[in-house]
Amino acid sequence: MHRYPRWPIHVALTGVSFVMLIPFYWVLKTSVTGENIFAYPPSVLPKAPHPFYYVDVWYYIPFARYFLNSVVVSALAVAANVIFNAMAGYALTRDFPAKRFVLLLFLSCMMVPFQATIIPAYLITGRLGLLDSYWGLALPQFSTIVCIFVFKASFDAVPRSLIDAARIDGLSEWRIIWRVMMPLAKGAIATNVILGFIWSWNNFLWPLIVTRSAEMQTLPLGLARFLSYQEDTTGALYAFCIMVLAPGILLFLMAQKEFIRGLTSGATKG
Amino acid sequence: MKRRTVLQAGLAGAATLTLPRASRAQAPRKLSYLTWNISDQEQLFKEEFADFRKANPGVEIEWLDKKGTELPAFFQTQLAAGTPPDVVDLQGTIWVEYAANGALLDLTPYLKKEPEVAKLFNQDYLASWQYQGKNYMLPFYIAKTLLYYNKTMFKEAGLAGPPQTFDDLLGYAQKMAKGEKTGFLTLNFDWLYWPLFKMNGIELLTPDLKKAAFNTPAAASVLERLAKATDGGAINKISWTGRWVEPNGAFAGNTVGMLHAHSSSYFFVKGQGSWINESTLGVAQAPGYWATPTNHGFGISKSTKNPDLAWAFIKHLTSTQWATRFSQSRKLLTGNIAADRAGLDYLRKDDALGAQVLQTQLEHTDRFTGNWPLPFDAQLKDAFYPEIQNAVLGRKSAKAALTDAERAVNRVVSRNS
Amino acid sequence: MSDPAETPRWRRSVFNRFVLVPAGIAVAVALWNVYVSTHDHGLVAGRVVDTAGRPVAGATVALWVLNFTTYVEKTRATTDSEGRFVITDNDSHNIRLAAEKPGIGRSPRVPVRLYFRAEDIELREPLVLAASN
Amino acid sequence: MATASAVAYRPPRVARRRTRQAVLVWCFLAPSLAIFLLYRIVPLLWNAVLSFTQWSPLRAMRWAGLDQYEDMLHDDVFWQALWNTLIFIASAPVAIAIALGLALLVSSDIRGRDVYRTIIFISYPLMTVAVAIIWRWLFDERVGLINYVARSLHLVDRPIQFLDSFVWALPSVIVANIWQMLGFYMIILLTGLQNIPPNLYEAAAIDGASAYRRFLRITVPLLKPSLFLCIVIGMLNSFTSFDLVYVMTGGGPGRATELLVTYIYKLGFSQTRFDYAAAVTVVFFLLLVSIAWMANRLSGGNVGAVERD
Repeated sequence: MHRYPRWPIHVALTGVSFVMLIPFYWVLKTSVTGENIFAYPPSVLPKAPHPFYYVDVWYYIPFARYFLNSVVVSALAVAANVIFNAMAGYALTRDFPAKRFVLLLFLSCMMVPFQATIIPAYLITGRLGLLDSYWGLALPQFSTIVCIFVFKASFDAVPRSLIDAARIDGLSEWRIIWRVMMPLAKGAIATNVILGFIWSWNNFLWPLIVTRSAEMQTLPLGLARFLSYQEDTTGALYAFCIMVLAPGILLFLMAQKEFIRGLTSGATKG
Repeated sequence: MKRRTVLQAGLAGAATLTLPRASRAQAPRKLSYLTWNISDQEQLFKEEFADFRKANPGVEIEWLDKKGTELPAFFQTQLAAGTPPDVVDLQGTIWVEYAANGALLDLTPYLKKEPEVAKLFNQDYLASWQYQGKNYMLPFYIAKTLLYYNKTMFKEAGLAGPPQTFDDLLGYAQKMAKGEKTGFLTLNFDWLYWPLFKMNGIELLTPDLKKAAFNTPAAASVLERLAKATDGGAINKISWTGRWVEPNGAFAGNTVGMLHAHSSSYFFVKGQGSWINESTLGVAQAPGYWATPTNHGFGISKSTKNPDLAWAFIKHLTSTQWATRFSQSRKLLTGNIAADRAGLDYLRKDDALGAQVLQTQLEHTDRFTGNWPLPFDAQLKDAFYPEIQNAVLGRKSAKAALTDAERAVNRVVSRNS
Repeated sequence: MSDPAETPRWRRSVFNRFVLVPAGIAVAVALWNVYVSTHDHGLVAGRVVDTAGRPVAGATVALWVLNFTTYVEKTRATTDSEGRFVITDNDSHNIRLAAEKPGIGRSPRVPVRLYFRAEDIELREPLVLAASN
Repeated sequence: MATASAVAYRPPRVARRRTRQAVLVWCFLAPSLAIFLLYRIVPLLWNAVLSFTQWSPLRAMRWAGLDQYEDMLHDDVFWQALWNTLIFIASAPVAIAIALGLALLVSSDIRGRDVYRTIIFISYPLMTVAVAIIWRWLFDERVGLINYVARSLHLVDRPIQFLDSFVWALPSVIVANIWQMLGFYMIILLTGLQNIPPNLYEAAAIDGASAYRRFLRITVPLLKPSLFLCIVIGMLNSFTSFDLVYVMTGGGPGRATELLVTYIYKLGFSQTRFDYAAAVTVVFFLLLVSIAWMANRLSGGNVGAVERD
């Protein structure tokens, strides 16, 4: 299909990219200048940029500590995600009684708004003795339905014949999974890593409820606290936004090839 | 099975059994202390804790601080789990609900036993924490609404001093409104706008607090005038839509004639408006001296294992010594008479205007309004304000809005009695 | 990335962006911390002069440090015969300095931003005492 | 493979294999099921039970029959929130349509399309709280970028109070939401597009079907699963957007941006009406399930990515 001119596409996409990126630029600019929070009209290019807002943020909350907490929690969540979702996804490629029921169960689980589950979730976590701990923070995120279906789809994409052949060879289920399935599910793994990370990293309400001690706070809580003090009155707030967003963006940029391939590897093969 | 027990635990709100960390928090000689978004005082708190431990050896203090908007969520979850903090700092009238439902300890016996404690505080403020004749809180820090006015704009409009009546207020606002400039702005969260109605003799509920009493021709005409003034730009729209930053920010922008807000607004506005000094910013009581308090107080959870220790702790926190330090470092009033005198003296040297602002907080404290001791205050607010908002922003006629508000309010009242 | 055929497995498992990027960041952080640990004695040095630019001896220099939203006075120092002063115990990253000498006048509060807490600095501009403010 | 061939000659026992299979399947499902049981199903049942009672962390539980649901009928705020939520959900198809257009563009083999893909997607990984802060400020009345642009282009003479106006607040929040979700939808649709065998197009092209017809006859039908997934995610957005609303408008002005989730949260934690909140939750849940069911029907009964057997 080479019959159409390219430049309109480029124009359109450049325009869209511009719209997508302008907020980033604006926040970045403000985070190094503090301009245009009260001054009008705003200057489009930063004047006299300086890093001091970042310094302020760094000392405003125990940033390193909160950062570490966020990293640990996200790491736990991601690891558990990949394993559990892969297992569940694999199971769902098999035919077994009550499969339909399980699928519908998963589907409807997606429809439960978290905000309404806070209290029971808290009590349960308490029962498990995990309050105010990394495990307690991460546990609700240990398995995510969307990712289960991503795995299922990419496993489905594996030709049956391959599996049957392996089975005829007498490979055990485990070997089939590790030797045959996993290598073919790289993309799904990348997808799961990224999504799992994003969802856990950005989680705000649950840490708020389940953490008690100051040492267990995560970055989003730091951001909320910061907001409650500084409101929009300082470039530091936007510096904070950048510092909070950077890790997610970095991870995405690093893994995006696998990620996009992951989704394109047939996340929605129907 | 598990599901069952968990459900029961949840519904009974008594899952204390296996909450290791939390239950440790309840162990003897340990106090957990929840504050409302004031982590900037960490330094001071640390000293206070240390000092308290000297007097009470072996006591461990767990300090929690949550942002205001999320504190209720945190506190209520803790209540549900049966592990509320022993000492909690509550703002506004939230405490009434907790008190009415038996979450807070009645401090009256202690105050009776140690009459000298009550004497430390401004009686009007202290009384604003009474529910059904019982006192549930000691003052942490106090504030009430007042009227800031932009002297420069007043001069331009040929106005001498602050308005003395509601008519003045609207008239002055009208005089100052032109183009970008607006005449009047009020904060509207909680009941901070209520003095506008009270100064017109409007009551929210009947004296027995059992029925709505505000659906009157008088109220309707007040609403209509407010709506008209808002539409004409005399009253800044942000009055009815903004939350905290927007109104204060707008006033700091030097284009608003009057700001009806409480004392803490001053420090926010001053931080933003370089124009602010004694010759440009005026400070006065609202017409009729009516004001809505918005205080922070210390309460004690009923479920605490060491009520006496907790009481000793809040006595310590509100003692003249520490209240003074707090008042000076945070530039506010604590309700502790001696401490506030010292704090004001200290502030006068550094920021006379600020001292002037705080001074207003101690005058006419017999004219509090918008602080009804109602266990369902939050529901009332949510039933009432949106309708008022509809009226003043001209989305409904005043009469219709009041009628709807009346219906909503009466439903709330009847649901809760 | 490079072709699996020619590069051995361990190589690929080490030299890929998922290892190198974090490693790079770690190194940068380490270096920065080394620098910080050698420059955080909390020394704030500077000069105080009068409007004519003559050094002022015996002027009091007050150090104000930021506490969340407000500045609080931390310590004071006095200038020597060359009008130099050294504050040795600054532990903040966002400070203001004001000099004063009865009879000569005051300087405005000069905001000073540091890259990290207790950074050692030498003020470029001297604090200027003026009778007016 | 040595071990494999060694055991290869053992005759497989069908029955034993089947039970082994079942055991395996359930073992594999167990962890995820456990998580969902603890953090989704139990809480849901908790809400279901609660919705027929009167309870708060402070008051002992009392049976209340259908009172809570009856309250809902008279609760204007509930209806407002429901309406807003439906609008919010209804905005998803718009976003999806845009995303589809973008997906078609970036799936054409042009130079630097991966860059475009990345740029368009990059807003999704952002923390919603931060996104809310950013957009709240872009929409700011006095110094917001959007008003600045609009004013310098003389589109408006007075700045618009986006987040403080009853007319603009909800659209503004929706715009922010679309901005964040666009990339995600696009990627999903992109995957769908790439799974369409190109030979279909070629065949159609040979039959002389216009690009437009090819799109209608081939692309859209084969995209249904992806579209369905997008719709589901769009629905879930109506509560993942809690942070967005919470930070940008807090549900105001009035109730202009009150969604069911924000309302549920407020009911519970600021009004201490967990019982009523539970009833609203149940209704909300049923609403979402029924919408999902309809979407599934529309996308041809097969829930695509979500179910395939």
